[in-house]
Amino acid sequence: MSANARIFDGPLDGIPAPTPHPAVGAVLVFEGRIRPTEAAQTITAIDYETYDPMAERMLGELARQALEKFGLLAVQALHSRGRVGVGQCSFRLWIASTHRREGLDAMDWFIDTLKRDVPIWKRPVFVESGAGATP
Amino acid sequence: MSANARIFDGPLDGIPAPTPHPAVGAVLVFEGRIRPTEAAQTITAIDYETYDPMAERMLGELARQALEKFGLLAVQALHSRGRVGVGQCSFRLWIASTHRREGLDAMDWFIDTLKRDVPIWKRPVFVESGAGATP
Amino acid sequence: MTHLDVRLFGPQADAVGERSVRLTLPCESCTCAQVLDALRTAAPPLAESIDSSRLAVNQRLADPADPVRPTDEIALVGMVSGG
Amino acid sequence: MTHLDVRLFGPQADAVGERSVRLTLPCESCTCAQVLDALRTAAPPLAESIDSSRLAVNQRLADPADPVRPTDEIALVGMVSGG
Repeated sequence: MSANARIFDGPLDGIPAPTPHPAVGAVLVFEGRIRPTEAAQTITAIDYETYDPMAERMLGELARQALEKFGLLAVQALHSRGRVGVGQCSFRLWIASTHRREGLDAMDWFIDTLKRDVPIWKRPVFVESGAGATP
Repeated sequence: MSANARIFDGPLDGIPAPTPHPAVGAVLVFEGRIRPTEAAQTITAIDYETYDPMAERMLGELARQALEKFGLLAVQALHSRGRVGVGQCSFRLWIASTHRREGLDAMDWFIDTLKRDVPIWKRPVFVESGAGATP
Repeated sequence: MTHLDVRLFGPQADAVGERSVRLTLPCESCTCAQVLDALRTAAPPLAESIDSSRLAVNQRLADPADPVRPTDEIALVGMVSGG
Repeated sequence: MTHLDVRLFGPQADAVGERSVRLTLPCESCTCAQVLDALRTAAPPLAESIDSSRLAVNQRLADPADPVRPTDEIALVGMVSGG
């Protein structure tokens, strides 16, 4: 059983997923990605601000709590710091469990808790209207 | 919005995941993998029998129903036919949605329905006790 | 009298020891419910699982009242275990 | 009298226009609740969000009754939006 968490500068795309242990019957992955609108306005990216090292430490604590609370086999949580462009991945939660049910429940719990407690903030980067059009 | 389903001969490991459209805010992946025991007995693999082409067609229908019922952006369902070894992947469900909630609900519904209705059967391959030990 | 074959799969095929069962039904226009009843009698090893099984007619899940013709492809779908 | 700094992040830092706020509290041994009250008065732009915010003391989420010392690292954790 292992739980780990990391905060990376920039998008998470391309970071390989863990290789599950053979005893794992179910692997669940959630990826949060940057959508092109925020509150109905077009954006080009999100800048993530993290309170370091608290944010990474809390992600790790949540991963360990999820492992224990839901009886999982392994959890990995990754989050971006800094700029992540539209269509790129800013959060990835990887859960290995014996069966599906506990993995889905753990995923729900982890993301709810992350969104409530972990000191990470996003700031949308809006399209600059007319920027570059002035001489 | 797209829904697709395929049945492959053998394990699904190595089959690349779809590239999500930029409007996708959440990607959820479920992988079912072969565990080393079945009803407390050691196994080396599972042989999957499928009723063709009904099994693949039904997977595709479930993918389309999930898309509509949960308002998803894309669904891909893959299942193995034939032998899949311990530690290998026999089922993968890939869901792209605007938000997390509908993706998790769809995943739950899809797997429940698959396990109830889709004509796929597994047959565990047990370790042959003493095979090769007799002269 | 109607003669038809019902295909079996997975543990139900293993239990019967056959990949299909040939049935002779007294009806002329038969329903899925009648086929399942005849199958229960013709293949006692299916007794435990047949109540939670359905027929597929021409590769589509059918309801008990749905009609079956001798030319249809009929399969018993039960004890499925995909995923 | 206790002097301490509270770090701000994200939209709360934007609202105040500062990365930290210096507070002067009448208490000698102060609690998180007292710090939050003083912050509410010192930084009116936080009025709407402070009730759903917590303090982190030395990088750990603290409860209202927890003590705060001037040497502690204190941060306002509110309006988080990770994930």
